[in-house]
Amino acid sequence: MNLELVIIFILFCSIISFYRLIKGPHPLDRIAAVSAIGIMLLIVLVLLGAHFNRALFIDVALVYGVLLFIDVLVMAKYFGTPGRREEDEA
Amino acid sequence: MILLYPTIVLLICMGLYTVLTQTNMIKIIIGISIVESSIILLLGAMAYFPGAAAPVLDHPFELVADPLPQALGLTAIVINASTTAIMLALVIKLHNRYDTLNIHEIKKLRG
Amino acid sequence: MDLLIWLIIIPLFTIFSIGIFNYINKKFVLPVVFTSAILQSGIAIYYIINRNNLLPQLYNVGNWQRDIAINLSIDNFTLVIFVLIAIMPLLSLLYSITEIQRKPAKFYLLINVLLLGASGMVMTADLFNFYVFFEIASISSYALVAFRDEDISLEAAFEYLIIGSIGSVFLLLGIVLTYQATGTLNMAMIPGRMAEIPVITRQVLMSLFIIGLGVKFALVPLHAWMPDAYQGSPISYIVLSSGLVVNVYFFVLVRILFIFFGVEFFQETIFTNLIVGWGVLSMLFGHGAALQQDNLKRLFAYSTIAQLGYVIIAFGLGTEAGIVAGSFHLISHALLKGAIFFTAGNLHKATGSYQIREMKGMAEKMPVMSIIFVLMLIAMVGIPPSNIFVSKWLILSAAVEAGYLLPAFMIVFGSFLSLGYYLRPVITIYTGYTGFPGKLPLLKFNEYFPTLLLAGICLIIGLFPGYILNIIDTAPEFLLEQSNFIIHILGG
Amino acid sequence: MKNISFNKLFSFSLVSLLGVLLLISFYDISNLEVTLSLSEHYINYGVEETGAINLVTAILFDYRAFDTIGEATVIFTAASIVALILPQHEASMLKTEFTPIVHQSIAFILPFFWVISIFLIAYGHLSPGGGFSGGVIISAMSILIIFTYGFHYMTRRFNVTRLSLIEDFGALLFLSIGVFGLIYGGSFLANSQAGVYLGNPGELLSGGLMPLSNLAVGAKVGTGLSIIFISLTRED
Amino acid sequence: MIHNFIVRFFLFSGMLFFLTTAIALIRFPDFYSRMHAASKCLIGGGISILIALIIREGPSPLSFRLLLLIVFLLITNPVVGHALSRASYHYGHVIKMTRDDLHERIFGDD
Repeated sequence: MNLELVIIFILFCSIISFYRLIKGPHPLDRIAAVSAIGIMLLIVLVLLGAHFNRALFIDVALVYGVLLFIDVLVMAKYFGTPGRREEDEA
Repeated sequence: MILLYPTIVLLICMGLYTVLTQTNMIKIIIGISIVESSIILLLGAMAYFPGAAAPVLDHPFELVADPLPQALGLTAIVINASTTAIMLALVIKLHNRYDTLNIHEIKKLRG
Repeated sequence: MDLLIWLIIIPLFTIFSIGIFNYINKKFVLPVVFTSAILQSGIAIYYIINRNNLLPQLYNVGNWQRDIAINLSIDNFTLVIFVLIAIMPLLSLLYSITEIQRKPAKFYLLINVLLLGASGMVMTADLFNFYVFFEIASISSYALVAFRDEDISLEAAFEYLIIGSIGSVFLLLGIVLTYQATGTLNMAMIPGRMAEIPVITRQVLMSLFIIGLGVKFALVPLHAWMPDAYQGSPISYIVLSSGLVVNVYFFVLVRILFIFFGVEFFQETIFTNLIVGWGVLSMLFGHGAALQQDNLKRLFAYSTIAQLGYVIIAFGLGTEAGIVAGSFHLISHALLKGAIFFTAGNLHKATGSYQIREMKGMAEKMPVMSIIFVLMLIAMVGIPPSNIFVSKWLILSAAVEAGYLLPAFMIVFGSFLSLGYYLRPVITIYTGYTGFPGKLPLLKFNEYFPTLLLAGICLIIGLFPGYILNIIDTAPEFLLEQSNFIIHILGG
Repeated sequence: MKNISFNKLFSFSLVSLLGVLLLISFYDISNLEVTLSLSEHYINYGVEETGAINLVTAILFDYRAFDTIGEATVIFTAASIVALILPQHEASMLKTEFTPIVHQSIAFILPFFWVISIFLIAYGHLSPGGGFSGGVIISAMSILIIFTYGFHYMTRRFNVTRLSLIEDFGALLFLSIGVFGLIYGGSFLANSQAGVYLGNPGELLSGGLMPLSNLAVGAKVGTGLSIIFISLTRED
Repeated sequence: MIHNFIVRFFLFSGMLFFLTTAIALIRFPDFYSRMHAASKCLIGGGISILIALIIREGPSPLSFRLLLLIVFLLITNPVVGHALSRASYHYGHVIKMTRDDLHERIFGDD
């Protein structure tokens, strides 16, 4: 199977997922969408590395995975603060 | 490629419009970040041309992307991050003093 | 001998090691800072004295060929700023010993960063390297405005930060577009390729540079940060800012405009008239706004804006006499404004406020300082034998020579306008004796010495303008003739 | 239409004018025939002149190392400014406590982060990475530690004073590399032009002093960003 | 032949998982089910494609790094999912359930 086709397909999926990022009624919905899109793009990076046969894309993907992990964790810590719901509704 | 430059111009305009019209300090900072990021996007766009390989020459390539804008972009990212950190520190300080994020209210409170 | 790189290495060493010295023993900080400041002044003076056999000088960082390396260069035009580098930082540091009581090590660090940025911006001949030094100077300015930790300082710092970031974004955009259009970052290689760019794009590039740098020296529509920032920041920083850094930004803008676009480009289009008109407008605006201020620091901030208007007129003429006159006014205004700010800080010790109405009867409390203050205010208007008189005379004659009669008239008119607001503090100081309030404030050596020294230098320049004119009279060679600069950087 | 104030209309027209001008100049510039002499030199001679196969690192740490030292100064200054503006207990952070699951897995994964950062710093001249990226990963570790184990756990081990000492030494190391070039190569920050043995391109120990300056910048950036982050998040 | 077939199978299953994720993110009604889709399907899709690439590549430094990436994703993604859903519970997203143990753990019996 041609790798370019897989890349295009995954990019298409990530564009579909953007709907939740823009619409998402709550920040946590958007964060879930961000983590989904992030991993899709990470896989796209890896596929590009395999397509061009260069290891450097995989190094980039590794670092990107690390930063994505930290991003989502920090946002989960911040947006899940207890008592925020009462503030929002008030 | 043909859509890239209009996108960059649109991003710059959006960021500047945010800075000019918003009164929330955090939103102003977000606007400035958008403009700065769009310039870094411009640097990335300048470096690439069709068929170019990434500038790590582990084996010889015919076409290599321009490495200079990428290095400049790295420098610009670092500088922007530093400026943003200082802005956020000032916002935290101002919020502690006045208990508001609205820049007009701060001016009014000080008189 | 290539001493110029040490103007970069010495402040860098000070910046990086000041934390270690502060950690070991706080007493080490002051000697280190002063040694580095004296060394920097010494290097600047060395270049001024030996200008005939050393200049122009070029330094390739990293020893690469001239066309790919980052070059540092000193030519005769750079000496305009070197005069200020030799004088201002040392006096400002001296004054700050008593003024800055809270976290002095951080203050010295930031001042050194500011100096590093200023000397780097002046010397570099590479466009992106210039942006890096520009940001270094800007970042330390933002922090120095916020240094006093009062409400007005923090708010002014935020305002300055927002306006300054927008400015630096425009500057970066200009630099990136210039790189894309010319394919090089070397300032000497750009002018040759600039001619191929369509005129509209060249004008867009030029406006990007003007906006980016104009924010920093408070060009009139972009001046809003300056009075607020000056109102909230320590005197030592204000002296360094209005005496050195603002002039550096202006200097760099002039160099970029003249070298990249060339005088012919201005004279062919309407830009000469536009720039001169802009200078007149900003001068009139500065004077007019200063008339309404009742805070001394704000008043002098608007006065600085107005005085830079004169400099813009002089450089906008684009003639040799105009450039010499503008450089002379840049130097003399910086020195005199520094002395005035020092005096205002000294008077502040008695009143505890910078409001003009609080200064009633000041002549009784501090007679000597008051007389000096009054003399300097009158000198600022341009009464002979002050140095401002000489520089305004030079600008006037240059404007008349170039055929700009209306701007010349406006310069005279602006001077009369400025008499209006300089006389107000004078009248307040010498009227309304309120009686002796108690203990006389005692001035320390490091507080009155910088004031007297700067005032003395101004007087000497006013009486013998030849000393400065000798230094700057060859400056136009490297500005009006692009080929001189290009040959100097790239070799024959 | 009532809600559109004069300010918004004015800003909108100003911004759209700028946009049109920028579009015109982008169009003009993209039509120019530009000779990229600087980049051509870097691409054609970069590997043999600097010994680094990653051209971006070659530019950052050899051709334009002067920019990099200025950039390092910017981060250094920003760290000390943020620590100056926000002294003890000025800022506080909203939070949800994490569970032991997160604590354990973070403890499991931190060594992995160390390995990545050291890999990025050491292979800076061979693969994408370098001092800046490695430093960012180091500071990301301090972010993770603060977020999971709390602010006090972090500052008990590494408080701001100690971190800024490390930062000072990293910066001084970079500066002394530059002065080494001045003494042996006749020019500040001279690396390959100072006659340093470059090694074979593609090996770990190649590129002259480049790995050393990567190390210095990595230590500096990591600690600097950590200081900025510690200052911005303080728990009461 | 069989080698090629296995690679195609894994690639195809990865694509399927990604498509499921994208559709689920749009269609699912509440946060927890979207969370379920986002974490589970990505682990499935991502790791299928990485395995396909490892098989396609054979033993080499590149496939070693891919293996490292798989280990990393396997450690981090569950943690992220756990932290996100816990944050959402603390915020106050509650779905209909017969018994809420976490509420008792946090707020006590009241």
